[in-house]
Amino acid sequence: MSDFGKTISRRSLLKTGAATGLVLATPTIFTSQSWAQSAFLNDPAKSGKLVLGFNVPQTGPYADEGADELRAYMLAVEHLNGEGDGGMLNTFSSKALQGTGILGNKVQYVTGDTQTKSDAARASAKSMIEKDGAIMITGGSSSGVAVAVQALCQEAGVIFMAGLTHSNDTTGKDKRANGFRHFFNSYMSGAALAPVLKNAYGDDRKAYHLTADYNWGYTTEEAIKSATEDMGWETVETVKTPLAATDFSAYITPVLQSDADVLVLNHYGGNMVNSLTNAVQFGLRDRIVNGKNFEIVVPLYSRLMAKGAGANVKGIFGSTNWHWSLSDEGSKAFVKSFGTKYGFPPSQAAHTTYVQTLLYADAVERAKSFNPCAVVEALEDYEFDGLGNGKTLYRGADHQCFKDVLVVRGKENPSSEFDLLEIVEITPVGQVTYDPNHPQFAGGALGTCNPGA
Amino acid sequence: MEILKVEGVNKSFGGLKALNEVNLSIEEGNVHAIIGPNGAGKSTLLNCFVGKLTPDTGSVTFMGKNLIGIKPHEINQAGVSRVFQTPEIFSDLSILDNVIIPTLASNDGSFSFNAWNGVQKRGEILDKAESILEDIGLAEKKDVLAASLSRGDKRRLELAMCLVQDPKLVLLDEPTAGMSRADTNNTIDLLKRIGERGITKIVIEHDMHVVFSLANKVSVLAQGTVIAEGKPEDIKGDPRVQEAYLGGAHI
Amino acid sequence: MVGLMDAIFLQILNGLDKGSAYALIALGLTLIFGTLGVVNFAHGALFMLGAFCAVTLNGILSLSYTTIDPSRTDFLGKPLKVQTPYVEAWFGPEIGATIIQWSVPLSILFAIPIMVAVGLIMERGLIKHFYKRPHADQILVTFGLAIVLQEIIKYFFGANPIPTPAPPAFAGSFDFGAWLGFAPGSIIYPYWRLVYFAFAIGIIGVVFAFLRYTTFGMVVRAGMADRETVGFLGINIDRRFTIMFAIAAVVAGLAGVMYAPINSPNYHMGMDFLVLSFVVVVVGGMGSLAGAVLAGFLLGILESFASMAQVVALLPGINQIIIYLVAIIVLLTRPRGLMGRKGVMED
Amino acid sequence: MLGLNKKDTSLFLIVVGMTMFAPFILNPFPETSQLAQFNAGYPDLMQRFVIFGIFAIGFNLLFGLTGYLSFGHAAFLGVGSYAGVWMMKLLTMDVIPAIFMSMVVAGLFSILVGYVSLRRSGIYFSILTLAFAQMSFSLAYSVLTPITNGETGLQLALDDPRILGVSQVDGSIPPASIFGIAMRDSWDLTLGGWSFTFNAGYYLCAVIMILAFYVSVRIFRSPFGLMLKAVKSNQQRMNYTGLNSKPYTFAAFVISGMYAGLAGGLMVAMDPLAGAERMQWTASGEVVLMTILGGAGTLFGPVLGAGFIKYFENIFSKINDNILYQWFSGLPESVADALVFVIHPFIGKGWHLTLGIVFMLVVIFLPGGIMEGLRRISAFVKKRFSSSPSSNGAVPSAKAAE
Repeated sequence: MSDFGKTISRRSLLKTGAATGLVLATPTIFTSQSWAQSAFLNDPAKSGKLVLGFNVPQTGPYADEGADELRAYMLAVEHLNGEGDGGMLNTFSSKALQGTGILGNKVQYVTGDTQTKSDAARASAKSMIEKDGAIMITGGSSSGVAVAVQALCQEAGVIFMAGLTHSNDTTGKDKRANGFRHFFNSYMSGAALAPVLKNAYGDDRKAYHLTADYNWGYTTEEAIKSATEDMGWETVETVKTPLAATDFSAYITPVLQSDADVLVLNHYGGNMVNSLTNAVQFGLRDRIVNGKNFEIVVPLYSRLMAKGAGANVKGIFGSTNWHWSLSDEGSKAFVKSFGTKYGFPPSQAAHTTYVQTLLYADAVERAKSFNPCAVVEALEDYEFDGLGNGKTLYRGADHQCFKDVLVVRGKENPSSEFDLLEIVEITPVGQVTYDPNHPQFAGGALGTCNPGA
Repeated sequence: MEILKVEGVNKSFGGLKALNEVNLSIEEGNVHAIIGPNGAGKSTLLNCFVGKLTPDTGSVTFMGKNLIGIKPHEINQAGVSRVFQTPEIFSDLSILDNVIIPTLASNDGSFSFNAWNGVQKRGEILDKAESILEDIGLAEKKDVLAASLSRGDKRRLELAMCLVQDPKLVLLDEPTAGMSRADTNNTIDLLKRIGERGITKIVIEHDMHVVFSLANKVSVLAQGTVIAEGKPEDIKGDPRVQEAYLGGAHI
Repeated sequence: MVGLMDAIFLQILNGLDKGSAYALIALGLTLIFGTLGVVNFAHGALFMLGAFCAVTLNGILSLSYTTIDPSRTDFLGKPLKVQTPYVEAWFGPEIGATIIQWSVPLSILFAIPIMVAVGLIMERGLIKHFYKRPHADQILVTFGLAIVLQEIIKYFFGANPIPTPAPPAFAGSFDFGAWLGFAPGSIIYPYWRLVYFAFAIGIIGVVFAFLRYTTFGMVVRAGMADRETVGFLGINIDRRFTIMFAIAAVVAGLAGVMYAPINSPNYHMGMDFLVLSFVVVVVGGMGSLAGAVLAGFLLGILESFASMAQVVALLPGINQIIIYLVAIIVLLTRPRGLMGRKGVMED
Repeated sequence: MLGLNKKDTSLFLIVVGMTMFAPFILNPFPETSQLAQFNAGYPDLMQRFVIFGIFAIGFNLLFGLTGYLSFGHAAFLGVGSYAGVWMMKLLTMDVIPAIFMSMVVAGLFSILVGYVSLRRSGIYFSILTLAFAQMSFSLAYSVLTPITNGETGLQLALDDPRILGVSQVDGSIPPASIFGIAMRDSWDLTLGGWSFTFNAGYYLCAVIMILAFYVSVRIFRSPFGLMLKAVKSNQQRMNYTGLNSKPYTFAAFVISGMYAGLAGGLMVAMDPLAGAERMQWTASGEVVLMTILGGAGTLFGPVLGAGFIKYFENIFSKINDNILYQWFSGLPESVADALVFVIHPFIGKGWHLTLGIVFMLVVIFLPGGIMEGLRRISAFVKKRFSSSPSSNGAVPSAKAAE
């Protein structure tokens, strides 16, 4: 705690200056939230309750992903409170968590709906912080929301553990000291995919990109383009498609007329389902261009979305953060407790949110404090294992996790409705690590942690 | 003195010639009736006076001012008010508001941004509006919604809305259409009383009883042309008028 | 490498296809508006319900019994439960599989009674009470209904798209290039999309013929023009209008059924189409059936052209706004849309 | 008082009282009780109540008075928000320039949109405004990303210039403030089991809403307001009465656009991020729903409608099964399970469903919205408890509609 004393007292002084006049004029029953003795916002020791805020899309197109995230959160809360089979607590390299809550406090939670809109997500997060006294916010299923809520948590002074967010910006130009991302990112997708694509399709390919016209699309296109160009591919054309597009035929047909022999779909969610379905409908996969089979690549795969595209995903390469068929002990333990509780295997969104919750709890235990600044320090440059992606580093410079990345392919003969993707390669962490000042992540600064008081 | 002059007005709809070389001259202070069978072009002619329609050729001048191509609200500001065949009032406003609006229009012009001080602060406007309601006998109902009035009362209200503007010329489109005999007589009385104010009126009418009780000049329109003009008693006996009403018209 | 003409030809095909969906939804909207004078914000939901009729029939046909295969294991390491559809057990695996694969065309038969029922219940139960209410109230209540319908679908089917493929016979594409004597493979178009276009034309033709050549249709058209007069003739126009509502619901529903293989249905697909369809109806001219169809195809084609890389390079973002831009231009130059009548919905 | 008649004065005083004591009114349940879930007295939601109240008041000046149904009003709110954030990025974290700029920019944008859209009326007007708003949204989300930061929304950064302020304080972005009082500063009052929060930002918004409400009452009662009602009632008669309806509707459109801009400016003053979604047609639809739900054309109805929808969005969406089980913890398990099973579809992720049902019920049974409901209740109470039988029930009074 003493490490943070300086910041805190400095802050308190600033606040006091602004608030004194008013406080003096008010009866003594008023206590100023902003400068009470408590050194940080929503201290469980003060309020007597430990509340985590699970902020996921419950309405809108990503509602199913949000629902899976919520399931994972509830499982994590069970495990932290010592209920159930303990899941990944048993395989986690850190043994700080004992199934007795966090620092002896029973974990409680509140849930909210981000609607996959920045505004709604921030409103929901604010109500968790202001009304329910949440000490940590986590969740989300899109980068726009993650960046917006991360900035809010920084301003408010709580920790944000990002859910599914893949844009480089989350830990690039929009990084924040109070925010952490376990999920992988566009750059890593590119770095992991490129060698596999080279092996499978050769180094003399012409790629045509269709890119969702918003931030995540831009960073993914940039990442894939630069990774594939580095290994010798040529980028024939990059075309932006409107977010609201449902029918991609008008964007697919020009592909037929270019001399491209690979189509890269920088799309996610409903966009991905529709563009991939359309591309297959137009017979792209049956084409032979430049003497080679035409191929399609989907940089970011999600099993839930793959399901929506049905048989169209067969044989198509992509990358993913995690998959339930991984055979390490951590993954097996997680799949077992999730599958036993809910009857189907968890998605990658469920995995990352479960792990984030555990990582937060563990950091608090190790820091022996809920103070966000203490948590930040405990997480920065922390190395751990046993949570499903092998040895992992939470890099202090940008609060991004570095771990193995999976390259997957749509399975030809699925044995069940969950068995849609097969792991082609587990790309070792070394291959996807980049310098914090890499051009794709340039700009922005972490700033300093904010304990909110 | 001539207040309204219509010269050589033609108007066609598609192939149908609704007005054919209409010439008309309205003297100040007169009650001038325009009569004619159905489809003779009476309402079309009236619409050409108030800017609802633009004649294909010809001219309409009001007190020396051209009215063709002028917007309805400008024509009204020049001093022409109109009563419609089916009462056009502000049904979901109170009766008082219905008269305040035209009063304000003639006081403040076609647009004025008085968004701050309440109508209540405008004593002279309120007085004028209330006094006209007294005149037509609707003062007690002034806070009632206009939609709830009887058809006859609506028409009287519309008339009040025109008169409160102190117009120089009032156009009345079948002021007694669909009224009972008693209501018709009331309306005639009311119009006569207004007549005392010296406002020039053009009345379109079917009902000869009304025409002959009010008008001091009559023009007869048939198939888009003025076929006769003169004092009511002269018109009564004109064979061309008989012909138009009884035989010649395409019924 | 291939000429601009090919590209334009393809975009016209794309536009016709997209336009088919717009036209079918707009046609139903206009029928409802023209006959009942009701602004139906729940019309997109009817389209969505149609698509989910296909999903449901697919689900029913795929109803399965479970056997345990001890030789294989599921994700938890337990013996694998194998699902076998009943139809495959009853008719043999091959015929059974074929029946399931043909579920989308079969859904047409399944959807018609359902959409008729939905239409009748909606009109009798709700819409008829709103004939005399302001348009704003109609919008609000049908919007509320649309939300309720789509949330119910979401509750049962989830938020993710559900793949609903066309029969394998329609997989693959037609090679216009070879057919027209160009290079083979230069212009190809998926069979199912051609089917969709033909289907839309067929439905539009049937609706127009119905309105033009049957007594029922003539009365309805007369009612659209002047409801009171027809009422004076002693014809019970209300009942006919109820039937028209059901027909509009069926048109929207069938448009949805056939659309399911093109894009996997999801619960909010109705809302995605709703606003565009309204724009289509207004551009066509409120109350004009022919206008709605014309505007549907026109906007579909313009949207496709606007997505061409050459056009976007010239005017960045044009593909995002083309429909709205066209709507503004049309409304400013033709006050009542392309074929609208005077005095409809102007107050 | 203040140039208002007696009835308006008392309504105004009620509004002032409600907004000033909102922290108490909205937190009726003790912190520890199960019903605390329904408390809405936390700063963010209170701010939203009044901000969307302002938005709805402004929308009502256009729709409620003139009857012109704009389906693109959210665009003005969005444009105002962007302007506000840019002021905070470039100039200072003081909210006054941001709010001022929001109104100006939204006003200018509404002049442009209004000038074009008001050439048509009825549904054609609605579609024109919708088209403008959807174009703004689509472009802001994609090609205008350099100005709007697209999907993420425009937000502050540590390296913003802020020429009249500071870029950062100790590695943090300085908070939005007014005369040195930070918008997020709050003071708590604990009384027994109750806890009330007084937030600086809320009180700024509340004061501005009271002003906005006051201005709207003045407009309602002014000759200008009467002319706007005339536009809605009978535009033909209006024109033949010598009034040019165009500048009236245009002025109403711009005023209402500036109200939207004001709301947008306040939104970013409370929470400095402007997302493109606030310009989407659904956002425009939301303010339409608020106004109609509350009672279009009434003075205070739109504010109630705004509060109602925001309450649903923020309170109902946060109820989950876990909370339900806490409520029913006193009941036998099977009963609790059954209750949770029944309620489950309507809460949490089902809040849209509940909202949809409520819309339908209100429109079907209360055509005049919430205000109509209140009026019926008060009429019922009066009838029930007044000694003299009602004498004026039969005459529809024009004032009754307000």
